[in-house]
Amino acid sequence: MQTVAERVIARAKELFFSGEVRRVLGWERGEFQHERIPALYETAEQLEKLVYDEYCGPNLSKELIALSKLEGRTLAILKPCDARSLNLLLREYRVDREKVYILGAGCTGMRGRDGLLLKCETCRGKDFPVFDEAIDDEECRKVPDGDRFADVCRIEQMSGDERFLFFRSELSKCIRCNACRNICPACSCNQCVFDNPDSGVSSKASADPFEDSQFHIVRAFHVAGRCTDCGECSRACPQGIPLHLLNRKIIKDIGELYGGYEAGGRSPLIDYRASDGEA
Amino acid sequence: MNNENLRDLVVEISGANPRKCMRCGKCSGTCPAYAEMEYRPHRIVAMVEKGDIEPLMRSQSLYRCLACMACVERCPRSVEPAKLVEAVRLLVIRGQGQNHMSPDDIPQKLDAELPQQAIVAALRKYGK
Amino acid sequence: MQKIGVFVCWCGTNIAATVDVAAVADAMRSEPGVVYAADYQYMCSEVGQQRLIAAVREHALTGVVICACSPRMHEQTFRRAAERAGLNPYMVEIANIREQCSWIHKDKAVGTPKAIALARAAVAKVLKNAPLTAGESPVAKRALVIGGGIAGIQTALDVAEAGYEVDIVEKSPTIGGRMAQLDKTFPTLDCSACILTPKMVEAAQSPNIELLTYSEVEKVAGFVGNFTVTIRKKARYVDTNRCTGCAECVAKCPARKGKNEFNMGLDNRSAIYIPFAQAIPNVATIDASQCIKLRTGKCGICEKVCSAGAIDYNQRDEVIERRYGAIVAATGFRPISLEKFGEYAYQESPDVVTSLEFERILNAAGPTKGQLVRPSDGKHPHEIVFIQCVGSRCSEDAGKGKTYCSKICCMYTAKHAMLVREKYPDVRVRVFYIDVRTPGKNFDEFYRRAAEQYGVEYVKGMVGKVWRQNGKLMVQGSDLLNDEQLLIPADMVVLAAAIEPEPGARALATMLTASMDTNDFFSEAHPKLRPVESPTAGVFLSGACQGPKDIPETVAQAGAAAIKVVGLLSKDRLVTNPCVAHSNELLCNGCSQCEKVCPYGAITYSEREVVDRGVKDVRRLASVNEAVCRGCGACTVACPSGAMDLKGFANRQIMAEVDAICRAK
Amino acid sequence: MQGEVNEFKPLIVAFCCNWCSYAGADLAGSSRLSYPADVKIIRVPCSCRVNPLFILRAFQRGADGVIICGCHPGDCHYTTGNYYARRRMTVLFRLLEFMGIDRQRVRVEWVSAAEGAKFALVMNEFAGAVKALGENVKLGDLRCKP
Repeated sequence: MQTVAERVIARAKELFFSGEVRRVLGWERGEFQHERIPALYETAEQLEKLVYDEYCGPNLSKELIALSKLEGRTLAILKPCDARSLNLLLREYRVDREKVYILGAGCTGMRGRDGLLLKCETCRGKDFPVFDEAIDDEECRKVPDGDRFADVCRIEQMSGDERFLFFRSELSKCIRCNACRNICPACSCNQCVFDNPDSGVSSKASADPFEDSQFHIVRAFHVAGRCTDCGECSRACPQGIPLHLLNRKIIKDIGELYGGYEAGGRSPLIDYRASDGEA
Repeated sequence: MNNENLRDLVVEISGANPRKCMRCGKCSGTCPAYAEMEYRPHRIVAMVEKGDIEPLMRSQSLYRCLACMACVERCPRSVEPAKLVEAVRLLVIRGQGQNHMSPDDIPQKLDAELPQQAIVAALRKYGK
Repeated sequence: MQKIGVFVCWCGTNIAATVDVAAVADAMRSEPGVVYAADYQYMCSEVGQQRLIAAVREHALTGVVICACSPRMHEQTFRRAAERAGLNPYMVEIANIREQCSWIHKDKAVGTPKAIALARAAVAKVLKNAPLTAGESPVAKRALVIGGGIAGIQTALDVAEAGYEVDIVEKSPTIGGRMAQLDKTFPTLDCSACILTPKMVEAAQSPNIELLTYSEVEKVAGFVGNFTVTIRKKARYVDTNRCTGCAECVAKCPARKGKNEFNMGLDNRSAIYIPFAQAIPNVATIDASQCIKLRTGKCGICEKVCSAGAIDYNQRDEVIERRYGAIVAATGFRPISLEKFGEYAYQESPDVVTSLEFERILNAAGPTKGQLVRPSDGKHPHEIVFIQCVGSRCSEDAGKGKTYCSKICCMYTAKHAMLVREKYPDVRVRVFYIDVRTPGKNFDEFYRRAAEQYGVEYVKGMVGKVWRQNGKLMVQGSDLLNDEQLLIPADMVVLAAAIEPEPGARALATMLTASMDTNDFFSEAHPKLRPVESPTAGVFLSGACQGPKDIPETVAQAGAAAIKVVGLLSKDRLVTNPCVAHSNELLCNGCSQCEKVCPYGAITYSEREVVDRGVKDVRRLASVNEAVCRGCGACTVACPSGAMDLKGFANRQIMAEVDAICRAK
Repeated sequence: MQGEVNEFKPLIVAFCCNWCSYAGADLAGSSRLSYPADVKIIRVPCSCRVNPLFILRAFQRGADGVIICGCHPGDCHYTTGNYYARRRMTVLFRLLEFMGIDRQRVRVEWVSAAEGAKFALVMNEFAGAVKALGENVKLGDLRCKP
C-alpha cells in the first residue's frame, strides 16, 4: 500500500505538470488524525497537500458531475468502489467521460476512527470497471471474504415487531441533514423530489414523524437497481444510522428474485420477465 | 334426517358437486356395471342432487358399482359420480355402526388372480 | 383562484336510494374551492347538462365535479357539456358514486359518507387539474387484415368497396381458410366452394386489395391511425409472377410424403404443391422441409419441367414494412387436439375421424374423391356413429377440453348425417347428443328434417368408450331416454371436436397489445355494444378469432368490422389523448431510465440549453412525443427526480386524492 | 349497537388501473356485489403509474391498507406496465416488511374487466385482513422514540 500510495501521488502530479489534466480531485488531511476530506487541487502549490493513505474513505465520484462541466480534464483518484460509482454516473450521462481522467488507486481497505470502514469489511472487489490507468499491487488485489448480506440476514431473522423497533430506534435519530443524500453517487438529481414543492412530498421541516422514514424508504427505492453499495450513506451519517441496510436489503432481494445487477447496466426495476413472481 | 340434510352429507363426504352435472349421460355410457344396476350412474347423480338419498341407500346398485372410477375420469364436468356412490355407501355403513371390512382382513382374502384395483375397490366399498 | 362546481346525480333511484344526494351536495359546499353544489335526478340528460352549463356560466366555474356513474360511462358526455359551457373539458372530474358506492352498499348510513369521501377526492383532484388540449395525428389510409379466411376476405372486400386500400396477410399459400375445406354449408346445403371461390377471385382482382399469402406479421409498432407493421413474406421458391399454376411440377415431383394440410392430413401431397384446385393465388409453393433439392441439393425436377421458368431455389424470405391506419384480426379457428380423449380411440383407429376430416371425406375434391369409405380399408361403411360435444362444455377442473359450447357442431353434424343418409340410405346413422342447439334462421327445421325425413337417429346420451374389435368399432354409450346402455358395432365414428382459436393468435394479440380471454379468443371492447372492436384502438375483430361462429355470423361480423375500419380511415386526423407524459426540463437529469421503460419508444433525449435559476446550462434532456405516448405512466415512476409526470394523472393530483380520501379518517 | 359504534373501520386505498381493474370494480357495482365501504378507489391509467410515494403518502395520512390492482400479466393495455409494477411493488413490499411493517397491509392483485366477482372477493378479503390487523400505527411513528 505504501508504495502504491506514493506511486499514485507521483503519477497524479506528473499528469498535472505535463498539462494532461487541468486539476486533480483527491483528498487532504482533516482536523483529526483519521480524517481525510475531498479536495480539488488546481495549482502546484496546493498539490503538495495531496494525500492518499488508509484513511481516504470518502467516495469522490459524485464530485465529477460538477467538475466535468468545467473547462479541461479533471484527474480523479478513484478506489475500485469509487470507480463503480463513477461507472453508474457515466452510464446515466451524469458525467462526461471525455472530461475525466480516472487514476485507479489500489486499496487495502480504508479506516476511520473506529478502524476498518464498514464498507471495506465486505469489500465488493478490487477491479476497476472504468479507468484510464490503475496503480495497484498484489496486496491491493486481495478481497476480504466478508458476507455483505450477513446483517440483512440477521435482521430478516428477527420478528416483525423486533424489526420495527430496530428501525424505529435507528431512524428516530435522523435529523434530516441530508448528508446521506448529498454523498450518494446514485442520488444525483438536479433537484430532489423532497425539495420540489410540486412533488407533494417536499418538506423543509418534518411535519410529522413519518416523513423522515418516508424519506429513507423513498430514497432507498429511488436508488434501487442503481445503488453501487459504496456504503457512503452510513459512513456519512452523523447520527450513525445504518442506512446501507435498506439498500442492501433491496440488493439482496433483487439478486434472489431477478438475478442481480451491475449498477450502470439496465436496472432490474426498469426490466421485467413475464415469469416474474408475484408481489 | 330430511332429504336436504342427507344430500348435504353426501356432498360433504364425497367432495363432489352434483349441481355441475349437465345430464350428458357419459357416466352411464361409460359404466361397465350398467346392466346390473337398478339406478344407473347418471340417475344416481340426479337422485343425490334432488335429495333422494334414502331409496339409494336401500338399493343394491351401491354394491354393483365396481369403483373403477371410469365415470370420474371421463365426466366432462368433473361431477365424479363414483364418489357420490361411495359417499352413499359410507352413509349406510356408518348407520350400521360397523365396518364390513378392515385392512386386517385383507391378507387372508388375497388371491393371486385378484387385481389390486379390486382390493382397493373392496376397501372403498366395505371399509369405513 | 379556483371556483369549483359540484353536481350530484340521483341517477333516478340508482344512486338516490342508498346515498343521500342532498347531504353530499351540502357537504361539498364547505369544501375548499367549491362555490356551487347541487343535486339533480339525471345529470346525463339534456336538462342535466343544461344545468351544468348554466351553472358554469353563472358562477364562472373553473372546474367541475360530477358525482354520478362510472367515468367509463359518461366522462365524455360531461366533458363535452363543459366544453359547450366554455370550460376546458379536462377541468371535469367524475366521482364514481354509483358503481363504487350506491350499487354496492345497502343503506344511506354507509353510502352517504363514502359518497362524500369520493366526492372530496374528486374535488381535491380537480383543484390541481390543468386545462389540456388534445393533439392530432394523421391517419394512414390503408388497412391490414390478418387472416385470409372468409372473415378476412369479406372484411377486405367491404373495405375495398368503400374505396380504401387493404392488404390481406395469410400465413398459408392460399386464401380461403376453413371455409374452402368445407363440402356443403348448412342449412341450405349449397356447395361451400361454389359460394366462396367467387369471393376469393373478387378479392384477388380488386384493385384495392393486395394479397400477401404465405406471409406472417412479425412486428407491430405505432398506434391507431399510424401502425407500422413488419411482414415476412416466406420464400415459396417459386416466382409467383411467372408461375401459371399449370401444376406440371406437382405431377412430376418425386417427394410425395408431405402431409396434405388441406385434407387434414388424410392423404399426402408432393413437396411442391398447390393446396387445392381453386387456390388463390393459383401458384405452386415448395415445402422446404420436404423438397429433396432444398434438403440434399439433388433432384431439381420441378425446375426442369417448369416451362415458365418460375422455380427459384435461391429465393429468400422477404421482409417488408408498411404503414396502416387500422388492423383487423381474422385469424380463425382449428379443431382441438384430441390427445386427452383416449376413450374415443381417435389415436388408435383411422376410422375414428373428426368432423372436419369427415368433411374432406365427403368432398369430391377430397382424399376419397367424395366416396364415403372407411379410411382403414376403403370399404363402404354400414353403421356410422356421430358423437357431439367432444371437448366442448367441459368444466374447468376436468383438466381437458373447453368450457364453452363450440356452437357450430350441432348444425354440421346434422348436415353430415343428412348428407350420408341422402347419398347412402343403407347406412345407419346415429348421433349421440347432450343437447341439440339450433338457434338460427332455419336451423331447427334443418335438424328436424335430418331426423324426420332422413331417418337420422338421435340418441340422447353420451358415448363412454370406443374400442376396436373384430374389424369393427365398438361404441358403448348411454341412451338416457330409453334407459339403456347401447353397444353399437360401428364402421366409422365421427367426433364433433371442439374448436379453438388458431394458436398463433396469442402471439399476434401481444404484438397488437389487444387483450384475449382465458381461451385465447380476442376480447371485444364491449361484449354487447362494441363486439367487433378490440379494446386497443384501431384493432378490429372479424370471425372466429373472437369466438365460435358459423359462416353467416362470420360474414356479418366481417362486414361490421369493415365499416368500423372505414369509419376510422375516412378521418384525415385523429384527436390524440392529451393525458400524456411530460418532462419538466429543469428537473430532468438525463439519466435515460424513462426512455428504457417506455413501451412505445415515445421518449427521446437531446442536448438542450436550459436556464436554471438564472444560469444557462446545456443539458441532456428527455422529451416526449405526444403523438406516440399513450399515457401509461411507467416513466413517471422510473424517473427518480419526478421530472416526468403524467398530464391528467399528475403526481400532485393523485397525491391530492390520497390526502382527501385519508382525510375521511 | 354499542359494539358497532366502536367497531374499527379500516381505511383502505385501492389504486385501480383504468382498463382492467377499474372496469372490474364497475362490473362488481353493476352486478351489485358488495364489499366494504372502507375501500376507496383511485383511478390510475395503469398499475405502473402507482408511485411508491403514493402508497407511503396514504399510510402517512392514516390509511390502514393499500392495494394496487392491475390487468393480469400479459393483458396490460400498455403491454408491459403491470410487469414493471409487479417488480417495483415486490421490492417495495419486501423493504417495508424488512422494516417491520405488516406485509398484509399492502397487496397487488390482478383483476380483469370481466372479473367483477373477483374484485368484490379481493376487496372483501383484503378489508378483512386489514381489519384483523387493526389500526395502522407503525407506519405513522417509525421515527417516534419509544
